[in-house]
Amino acid sequence: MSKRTHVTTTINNKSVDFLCEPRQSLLEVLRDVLFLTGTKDGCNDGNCGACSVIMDGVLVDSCCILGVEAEDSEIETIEGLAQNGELHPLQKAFLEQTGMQCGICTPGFLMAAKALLDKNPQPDEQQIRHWLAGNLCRCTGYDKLIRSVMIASESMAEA
Amino acid sequence: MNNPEPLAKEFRVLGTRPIRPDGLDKVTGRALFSDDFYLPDMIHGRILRSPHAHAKIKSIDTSAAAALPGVRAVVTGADFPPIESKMMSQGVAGMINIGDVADNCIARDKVLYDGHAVAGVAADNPHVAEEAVNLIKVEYELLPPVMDVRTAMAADAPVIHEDFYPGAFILPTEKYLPNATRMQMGSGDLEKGFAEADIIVEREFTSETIHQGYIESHITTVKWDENNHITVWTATQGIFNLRDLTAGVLLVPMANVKVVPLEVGGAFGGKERMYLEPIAAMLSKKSHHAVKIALRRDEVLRATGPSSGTYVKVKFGAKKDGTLVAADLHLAYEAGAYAGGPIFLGAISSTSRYNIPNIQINGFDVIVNKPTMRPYRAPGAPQALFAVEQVIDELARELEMDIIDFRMKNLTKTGDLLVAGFPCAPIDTVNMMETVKAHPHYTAPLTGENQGRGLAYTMWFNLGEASSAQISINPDGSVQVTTSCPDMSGTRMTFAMQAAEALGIDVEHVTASVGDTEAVGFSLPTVGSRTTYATGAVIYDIAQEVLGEMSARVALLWETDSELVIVDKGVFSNKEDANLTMSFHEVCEKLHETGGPITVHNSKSSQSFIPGTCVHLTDVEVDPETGKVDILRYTVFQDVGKAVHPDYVEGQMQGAAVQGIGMALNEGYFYDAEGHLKNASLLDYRMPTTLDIPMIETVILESPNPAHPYGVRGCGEHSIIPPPAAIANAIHDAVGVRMNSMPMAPHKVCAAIKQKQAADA
Amino acid sequence: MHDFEYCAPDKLQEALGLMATHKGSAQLLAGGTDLIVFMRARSKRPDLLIDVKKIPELSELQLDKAGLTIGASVSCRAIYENDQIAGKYSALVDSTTLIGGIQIQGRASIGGNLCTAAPSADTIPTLIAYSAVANVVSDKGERQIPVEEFCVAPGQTILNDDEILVNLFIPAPAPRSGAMFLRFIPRNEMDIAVVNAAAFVELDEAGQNFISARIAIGAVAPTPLFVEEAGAAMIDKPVNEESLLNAARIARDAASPINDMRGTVEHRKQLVEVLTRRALYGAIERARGALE
Amino acid sequence: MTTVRIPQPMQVYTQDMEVVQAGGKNVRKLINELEKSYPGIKDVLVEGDRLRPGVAIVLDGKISQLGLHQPLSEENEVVFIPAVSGG
Repeated sequence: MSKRTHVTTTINNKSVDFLCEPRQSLLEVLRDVLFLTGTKDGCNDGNCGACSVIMDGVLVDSCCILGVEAEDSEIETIEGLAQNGELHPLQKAFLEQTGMQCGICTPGFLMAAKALLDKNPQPDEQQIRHWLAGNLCRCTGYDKLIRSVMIASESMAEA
Repeated sequence: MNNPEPLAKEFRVLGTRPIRPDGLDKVTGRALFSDDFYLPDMIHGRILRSPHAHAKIKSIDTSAAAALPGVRAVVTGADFPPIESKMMSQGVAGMINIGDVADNCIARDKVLYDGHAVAGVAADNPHVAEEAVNLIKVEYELLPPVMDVRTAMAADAPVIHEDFYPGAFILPTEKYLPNATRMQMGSGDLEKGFAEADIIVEREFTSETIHQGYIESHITTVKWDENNHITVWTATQGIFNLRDLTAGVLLVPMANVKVVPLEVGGAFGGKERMYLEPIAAMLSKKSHHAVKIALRRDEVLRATGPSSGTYVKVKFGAKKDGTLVAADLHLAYEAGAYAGGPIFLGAISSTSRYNIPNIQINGFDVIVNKPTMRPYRAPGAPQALFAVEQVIDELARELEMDIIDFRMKNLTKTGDLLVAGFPCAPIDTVNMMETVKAHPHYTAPLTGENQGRGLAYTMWFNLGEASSAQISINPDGSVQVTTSCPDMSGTRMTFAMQAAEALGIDVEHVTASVGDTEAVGFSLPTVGSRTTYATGAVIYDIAQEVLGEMSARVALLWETDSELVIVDKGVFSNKEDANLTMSFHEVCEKLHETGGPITVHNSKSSQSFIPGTCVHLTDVEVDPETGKVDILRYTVFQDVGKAVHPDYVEGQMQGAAVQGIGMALNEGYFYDAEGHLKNASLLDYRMPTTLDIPMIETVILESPNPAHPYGVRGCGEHSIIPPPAAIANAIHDAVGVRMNSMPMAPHKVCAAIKQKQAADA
Repeated sequence: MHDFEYCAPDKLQEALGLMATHKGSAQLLAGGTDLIVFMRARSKRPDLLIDVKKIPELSELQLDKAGLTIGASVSCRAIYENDQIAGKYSALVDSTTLIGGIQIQGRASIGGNLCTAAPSADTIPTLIAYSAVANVVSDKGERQIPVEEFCVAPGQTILNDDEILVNLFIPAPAPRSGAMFLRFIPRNEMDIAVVNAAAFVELDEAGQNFISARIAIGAVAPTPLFVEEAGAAMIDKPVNEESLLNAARIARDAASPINDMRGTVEHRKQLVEVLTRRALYGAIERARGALE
Repeated sequence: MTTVRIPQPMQVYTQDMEVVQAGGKNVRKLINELEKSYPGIKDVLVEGDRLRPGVAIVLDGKISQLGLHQPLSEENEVVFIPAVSGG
């Protein structure tokens, strides 16, 4: 086993450092080293979006990034979406609109949708569909899920 | 029998849309799925899989793997007890050949498909385990692969099993050919029927192997302790099913195996069977550590339980007035490596919605060198419907009849004898058809060139069978419901709602959870659209027992006979003294001074073969130059008896429809000539994305199911059945070609259009 | 995944030194969306990963009169979210917005897409249509390689073991020119191209005749294919159906596709013709837009 | 006598009769009675001391959980059908 590398980074506004092997992906580090298991492993090759996190403001698949690449970066995961006990409007909408069934893809969709609303607070249905095409859901048929994003964006506009 | 009467009672809780109890954990990332479970001493397992579709194992050399630093244990088939081929009963809802299950978990002398497990390694981390697995040397003697049902049924086909059990799932069966079992059913006189027909249509159809495509892989953590007790933490549809199979393959007492259910990240039939537990358990026994095995996505596609590719030939005869008089169906379904595929369900659902006086169904369960076929949401039904509903559409158009009028002329109604030999349980099928006909989508004009509209209709049967549940009440008026049916998409809430309805309290006061195999009695897995219906019926029954016991407590407090105590909507009152009342909550407060805790546990079997119907209506646009099909509009009509939680019911209708759309257009296994699966990734096993489908409109119909106290029917599977047929009919309406092969991928649509152009020219 | 070393130099010289000493056992890591997946699938097993994202020369994104310089590690999103670039190089937007999902576009680089050298790569036909040039250096010196010469076989480039792709240069498009990239996939996102095609056209002042045209197609040959003769046949020809159909036919004849899980020979040949024609229509529309 | 519906493929044993009558206080006895008039039929239905794997009994339209031990009365209608498993 190669020696572990020391990495210093910021996760959900907290400074974090960890040791990892170069071959461990950011996804593995989040889950197996830091036990932030909200980020899910769906396909491990960038085709389902279950491992979506936001890195330096950019939505990425954490399975296609090495843990060592996280040095000096700012990472947002599902665990940081609710702020001091208050659910994010997206989380509220997914709950109230049944925007999920089994829930395995939900954290990935929430982070992807969050990245979208950060960039474009008032997306139309087609823009939402385009942005979320990198996230697979096998339960919902996407209908209630996309409505949840629309409703979250409306509620954020009102607030 | 008559159509079901609408239930008189008004519902307080059923039909409302409370927020699911597990929702909060799922939107915050806290929910514990199978991969989220960790133990301090846990190490990681990986599996070596056959690169060949059909081969003898000549030798296995694991020395290099065992020598790799960080490796704690290595197992091969030789480490497992020999298990004889024996049928294990899981009740009416399934017989399992435990010998086949054992061989499928890890190959001994022969590998039967690309991906068949051959050896396992446990190491300190998954990377080391992966490297070690690749150091194992296996010598194979290649055998000719059999990759398609028609090849497998040829007289000169290579024999995959010298012997196999033909009666695993169907009566009466015969070992028909070296690789196939045949089942037959039907009634009337086929010759006479076709003689009466004014029009006869005969067509052939094929479909590829498909996968459930759940986003959560198969992941299990197993600890085999020093007392020969085995604990399994995993996501499964059936904790008892998994327990019994694990015990059966490892030859340990069932009571020594404990299965702890974790959140299920999608299953759709694919997680009702065991794959990893024996290997993980044996690695745990050898290494003295808990062992976690997480399958890679390519392993999930290559080596779990997909659903059958098929060859279907159907011949239908009708009179000028649209009356169906005869049907002859030949259904050949892949069983995969071991006998027992979904052929029977495909057969009974293929024509069940229509009365056909003279009918013969020949079904073939065909062994091929592919993974063992397992249930996928309405197992076997979409493939048969793809054929039959296209022929029905063709007959209606040939006879220049409205496609709904034609179907109504032949509609199966309550009490009609089904081809399986028993009468159709109460359901209002006429109202279904009239509702569709009256819906604006049915009459809306199409707006462009190369657009078309298609319809398909299905009747599917949900399972009932054994379920167990427990209700206990607390002194503060709160109530716990515990069941042993894993929650796949909200059944904890639908149980809580049924308990609250029955007890006459608010759903906020009920907590529902899924216990482990030591907490609650046996239930069949969460399969066959049975859970909200069958387990719900048990909850209703034990709620009545709880109220009976509470009435006795009230009688004690009032110093009267319990016969005089009546309870309605959570209020206990005295027949003889109108002023005497106690609320549910007040009775709970007296719990410990009137005889102690009240806990009722019970098990019950509910009736199976409850019919549920749905119609799908879709508009498509075809690009004639590329063969690309776009879904423009999609409406799902489904009769669910009583929608306990309408959001979840709509979710089932929409999710199932989109799985059906995926199967219709792009999903399918692609094997090369040697039997290697070439598209074992989510990139190339093309499931629908957000951009591939529109919003799915839903119309819920409720004709009550008399076999359930609240009229509930199963609703989880039905809507996956019609999409391929509905889309095929829409494609025909758009560009005039009949698609006879699933998936209806662009190159096939393109070829069909070219063929038509050539024929027209 | 196998065991390997990782480093992230911030100087091009340092990276060149490592490439020279490791002679083929080192791999450059940019977005990683291909490389990390290949390593996981055991098809690539380098001893050393050199992360190039900290090297200024490879992170450059520069638009000036002469043209556009795209550092080899610049992500797809950085390109299509730059309005100036998007306005000038619309076919580049077509390509970069089609690769993977948003998540992949946030990491994947054009340089990486070129170096992976997949026959189906979605940026390469566009680069060829735009006459892009690859700037390559080693510790022995530098050279410029036209993109159509960069890929030599599936997964193989013209680069030597010690060479690094620093950037791609796309000359400023002529006035009255336009380009479009189209891809056919069975789904509407997230697939590898069954066929793709890029077209660049330059029209005369009246917008009536072609001055020049370049057509490139993908997933129908061992490497992305520059169909020079298709474009050549359009020069001085009128902008009409016939010229387009003719060019599309030439492209179809140039294709030598295979049957695989993603498509059939028959279908792919048909798609080459359809996509080439449609891409040309789109390119002409855009060129005419540039006229006004 | 209990009414028994014979699935089409088994009608070879019952001279093509779709519906037959037989006595017996439970399914085991009923099948023994059937065997007397229609030799061979028992072997298709019974394996050792239980219903053959995959065989289920529908009693008056409802599936029985009691197998060979299912009590019967004169009014009952019995249908033999295949066992199933769902998704």
